[in-house]
Amino acid sequence: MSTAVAQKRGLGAMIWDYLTTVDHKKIAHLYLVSGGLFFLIGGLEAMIIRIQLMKPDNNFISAGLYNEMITMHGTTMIFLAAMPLIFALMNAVVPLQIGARDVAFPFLNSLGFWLFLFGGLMLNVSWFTGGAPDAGWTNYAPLSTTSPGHGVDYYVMGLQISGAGTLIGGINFLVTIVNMRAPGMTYMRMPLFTWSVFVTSTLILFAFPALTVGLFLMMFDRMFGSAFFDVGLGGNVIIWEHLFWIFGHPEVYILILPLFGAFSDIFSTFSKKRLFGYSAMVFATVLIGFLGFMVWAHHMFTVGMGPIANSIFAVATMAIAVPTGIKIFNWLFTMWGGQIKMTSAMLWSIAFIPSFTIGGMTGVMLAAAAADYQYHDTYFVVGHFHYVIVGGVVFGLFAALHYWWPKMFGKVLNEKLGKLAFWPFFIGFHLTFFIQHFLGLMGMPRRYWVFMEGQGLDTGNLISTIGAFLMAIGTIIFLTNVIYTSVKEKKVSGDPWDGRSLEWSIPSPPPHYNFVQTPLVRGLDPLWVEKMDGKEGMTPAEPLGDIHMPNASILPFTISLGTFIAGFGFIYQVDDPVWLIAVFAGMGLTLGSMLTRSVKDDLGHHIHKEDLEEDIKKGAGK
Amino acid sequence: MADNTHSKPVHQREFEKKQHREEMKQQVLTFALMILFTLIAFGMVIMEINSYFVIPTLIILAVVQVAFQLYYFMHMKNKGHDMVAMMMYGGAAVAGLTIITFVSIVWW
Amino acid sequence: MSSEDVLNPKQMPHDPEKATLEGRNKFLAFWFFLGGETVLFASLFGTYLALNGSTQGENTPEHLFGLELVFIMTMLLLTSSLTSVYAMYHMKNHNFQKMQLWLGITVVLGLGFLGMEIYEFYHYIHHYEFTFRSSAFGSAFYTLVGFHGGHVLFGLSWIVTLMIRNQKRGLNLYNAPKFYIASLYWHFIDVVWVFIFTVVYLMGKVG
Amino acid sequence: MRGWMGKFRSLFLFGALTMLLTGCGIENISALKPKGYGSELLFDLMLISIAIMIFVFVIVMAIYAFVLLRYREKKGQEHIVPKQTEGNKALEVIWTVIPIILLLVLAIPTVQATFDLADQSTQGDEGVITIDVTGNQYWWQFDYSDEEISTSQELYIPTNERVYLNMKSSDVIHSFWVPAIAGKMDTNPGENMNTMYLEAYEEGVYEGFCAELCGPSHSLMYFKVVAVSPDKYDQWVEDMKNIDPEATPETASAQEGQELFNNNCMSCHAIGGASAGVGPNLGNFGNREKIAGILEPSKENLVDWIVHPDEVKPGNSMPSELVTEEEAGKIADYLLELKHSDVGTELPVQNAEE
Repeated sequence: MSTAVAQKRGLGAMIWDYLTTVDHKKIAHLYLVSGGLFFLIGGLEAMIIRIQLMKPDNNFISAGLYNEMITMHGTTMIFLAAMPLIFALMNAVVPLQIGARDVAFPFLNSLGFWLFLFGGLMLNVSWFTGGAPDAGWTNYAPLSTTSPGHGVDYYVMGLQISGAGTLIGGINFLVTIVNMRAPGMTYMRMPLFTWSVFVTSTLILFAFPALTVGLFLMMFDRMFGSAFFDVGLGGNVIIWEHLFWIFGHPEVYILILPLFGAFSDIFSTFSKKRLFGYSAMVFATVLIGFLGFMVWAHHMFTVGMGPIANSIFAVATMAIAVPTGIKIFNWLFTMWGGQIKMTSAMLWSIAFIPSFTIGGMTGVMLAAAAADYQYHDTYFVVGHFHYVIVGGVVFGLFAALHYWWPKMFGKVLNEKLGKLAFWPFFIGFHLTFFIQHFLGLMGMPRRYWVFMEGQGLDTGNLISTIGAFLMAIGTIIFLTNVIYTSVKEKKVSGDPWDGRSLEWSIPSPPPHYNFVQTPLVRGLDPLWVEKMDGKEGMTPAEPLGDIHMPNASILPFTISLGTFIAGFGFIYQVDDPVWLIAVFAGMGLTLGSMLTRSVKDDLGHHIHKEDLEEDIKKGAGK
Repeated sequence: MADNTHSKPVHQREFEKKQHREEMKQQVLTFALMILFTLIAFGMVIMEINSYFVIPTLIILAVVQVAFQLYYFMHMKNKGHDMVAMMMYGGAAVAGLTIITFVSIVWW
Repeated sequence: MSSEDVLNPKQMPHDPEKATLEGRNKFLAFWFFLGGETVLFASLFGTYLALNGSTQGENTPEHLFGLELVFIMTMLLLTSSLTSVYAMYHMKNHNFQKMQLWLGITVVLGLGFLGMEIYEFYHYIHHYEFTFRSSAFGSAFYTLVGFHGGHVLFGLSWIVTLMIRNQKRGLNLYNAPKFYIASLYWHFIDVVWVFIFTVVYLMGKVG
Repeated sequence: MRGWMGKFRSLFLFGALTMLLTGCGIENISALKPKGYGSELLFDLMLISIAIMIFVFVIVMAIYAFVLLRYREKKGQEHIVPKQTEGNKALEVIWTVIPIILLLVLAIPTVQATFDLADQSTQGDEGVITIDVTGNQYWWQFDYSDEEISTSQELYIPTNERVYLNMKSSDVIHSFWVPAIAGKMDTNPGENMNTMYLEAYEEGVYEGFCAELCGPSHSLMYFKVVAVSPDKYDQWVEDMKNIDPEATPETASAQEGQELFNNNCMSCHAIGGASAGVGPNLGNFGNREKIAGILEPSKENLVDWIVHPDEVKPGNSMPSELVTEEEAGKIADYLLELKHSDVGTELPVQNAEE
């Protein structure tokens, strides 16, 4: 199939194209759109929470609905918004940064996406079928195992399905980075974003199985009468907490590390300097990933693990501040002596430094195990992790989207609107969350549906709610910008920022085979190296020849659809065994699709040299 | 890549076959040791030796057996398994931490 | 190398499973997957170790487990590991028929193991009324051993599918990695079983 | 100042911080106005960590501000290519080592405080009080097993004495938190029991919270810790031991209420004596600061609570409309007359002021 033919087709054909695509760039679009949609849903839930807490004794929503809101807000934002948006960036950028034509397993890439999407849909269907999960995003047993209705069942099945997708994605990127690098792209020449994706994928590989097991145990307890968390039959509820946090703490680093990588690329590009202390940065990234596995129990200081365990985990947690500090200083010194260009992407990155530093500082305070007896499960913690996740992850996503938008869509997001979106969001963010630290210490526990009059919490909560509205305004301006840009802005060249890494050496958006000829990498910041040598672009590492590309397939979609159907079967077979039909039908579809994939040879197709020459004439060679 | 798919000289093929046979011998030896370890493990339990001694020994025997599996049967000792070994060690480290946790601080 | 060459059984290199980029990707990805599986089983083992004292009555590990059956099961599975090594040995020597034969023996041994496991569960349930729901120990035991059993079942179906699919066309660069990782999977099942018979059965018997 | 950090308080930075933070929040609720051993220890630990963190933050912000002011690209400089520095060993060592030292400075008091708060050395000694705390959806039960007293919602303790709490839960996980006196500790179901201690410096009524999501009424699971002088505490114990559940109330309405209560409520509740089990023990109910932990103690509110418990505390297990409104009025008369001990009633309730 030549690219020229693919241009003009109807809507139906386009939908079919996206349903079956295995192209990492299109999968990035899918992740971006669905992650963005879930981000809006999660944001809406946040607004409802803040409206409820606007004044004391408020009755905007009922207590039960409030618990559903906080649960779904947390779950949605972590699993269905932040993770897929990061996967969107990974898909859009990593193969380009290492000079590859696609990821190692295009088929699995697509499967990972569809599993995530169906898992996410499953979770949100619960709103319409009698109540969403309501035991908090941490879903502690036995509150979750005894929660009436099917809400928690949706949590279990939805996360199990989307978690499988994430695990597949993680392995895929690991192999991609290990095996698919262009000639000369050694590990120590990889852009920091690619490095951080590598570490993140490792964390995914080791963290998600713990969640998988936890969810299985929860599923067995709720749907098949086992007794893991049933103290009456000798179960132990602390098992869930450990399994959840063995997964949950690395998850925090899974979220933040890729954006650390993105910030590194952005700071370096817009300061026109190579990253200060590159090897220290790589080392710090790896170290954060490593330590990330040793500290999960700091979420459980008040559970009663005893002073020895608490002390060990406290000190281990504090240690993470060191590599994080190294990163902050290296970013500052990357800008030191540079030519700082204040684009929107840079603005978000600049704003990230103080915000994240505050988040890190409160993190160290929380690490002091004893002091956590006061902080734990209060608004202090809420303030802390929003400083890290909004100030780090969300700022990072905005920065990275502004930075790579031209690479993904061929147009630079409007700079004026970009900056206009930034200010209300930034100010609103600090208004919302800074005050929450104090609210917590003044006696406001987390996950409170109402607070009482006369507890001195009125003003703080009102300020917090006002801030939330400002953040909503910022988000709306950003969405406006996306629409405005797609309608009004003009196409730009492949390298609008005077970039340094490989993705900027090819057209925007890239042709579906990315590189006409695999580039030869001659150093860190390979494109910059060539530019400094006065060259136009990369030197090819191979002669022009046929390119082998994978075939599109609908099977990832059907495999995921099968798990979706089976998920409903599992949930409702408790009420009526007839639903077992759905289990068998769904599993049949999934396993049948897998079998088809397994026995049907799929050797991909070739793009012929003549077509490539045709494309080069149209500018694909640059 | 393409070069090693073309037909090879006979002597090289013979050499490779010999190499495979050597490796196979090692693997059969490994298997024999694994069977032996299993027999010792079961034997100790059947003879009801003091459990303070038996439990650590059982665990050591199991770990050695597993190392045999990984390094000989699954070829982790061979070249080109650096990344593989790294990830398996990583997995083993997390696995170890998890198990230590569950036998120590999931208390009663 | 073009994709047509991949299906040509005549040109077999030394390491057919790693001769193509796709093969190398599969090889690496599968090992990484096993790294993740290690954590998965560790979580199950951890849960089992935390709960194996919660027996709620006389159905304790010591009371339930019989070592004879476990010993035979262990021998079957260990031997099947060796037979799959033989299969890979013949693959490297490009002897497809012998590879199929040894894989066949592996499958038979695996089926034997699975049958005995099913019998064991049946025995516990009907003889001792020891079920998945009777205590936290029961839940943990059936989940851990059952997960392993599920892996055995999946491994068997996988190997059988591969054998049938490729019976006519022989070994080539497209299916060699598939055979290779299926055998890796089979070894990993054995690795897990070594810990199961040690931690669950033998240590359960020691008490 | 009794805290081990007391000496340092006079230092300028700590003094300023203390002033700033103690300005926040309401007396007897806020963790920033410590009134007990635990909360004071933790407040000091907070101060140390905040001071270290502010120090770091100031340095980061100084570099940050300088870089942003000095190295912005100016008009006409677009083509200048800055020097591509690889790194700086000395600097990198500095910003690795200094944080490590700062963290060690923080880690030592952290570990000390952690062990200090886990200390149980005097538990079980002669005259040392241990109270069994049970978290329930959505109320707290306090059993004084040595004295055979059981109360709910209001925990009486003597001042300046270490009182141990053995904590567990009867259903889901709760967390016992009295910010003004001590930190918090989870109450777990099953056999996982936790122990912590309280030591209040001053008499007062301190607000307590449930700090672990436990269901719809999680945010309504308040309780009070009433700290009184040891003498008054002994008096309270004496009063509570002598509760006579059969005692005839004064008014006719209350007498009818007593009978209605005995017929309808006693299967779950108790008045005085040992723990009731399913529902709270209502001994000394008439002197409670709050009804159900949240409502002002008036007849109207109590009737509302008895007839429509689910509207007051969603998801709680008290049955709705078990009695009519009229009957509930009589029960309320009875319950509000249950004033078994005056101890603590003279203490001001902090919420009134603001």
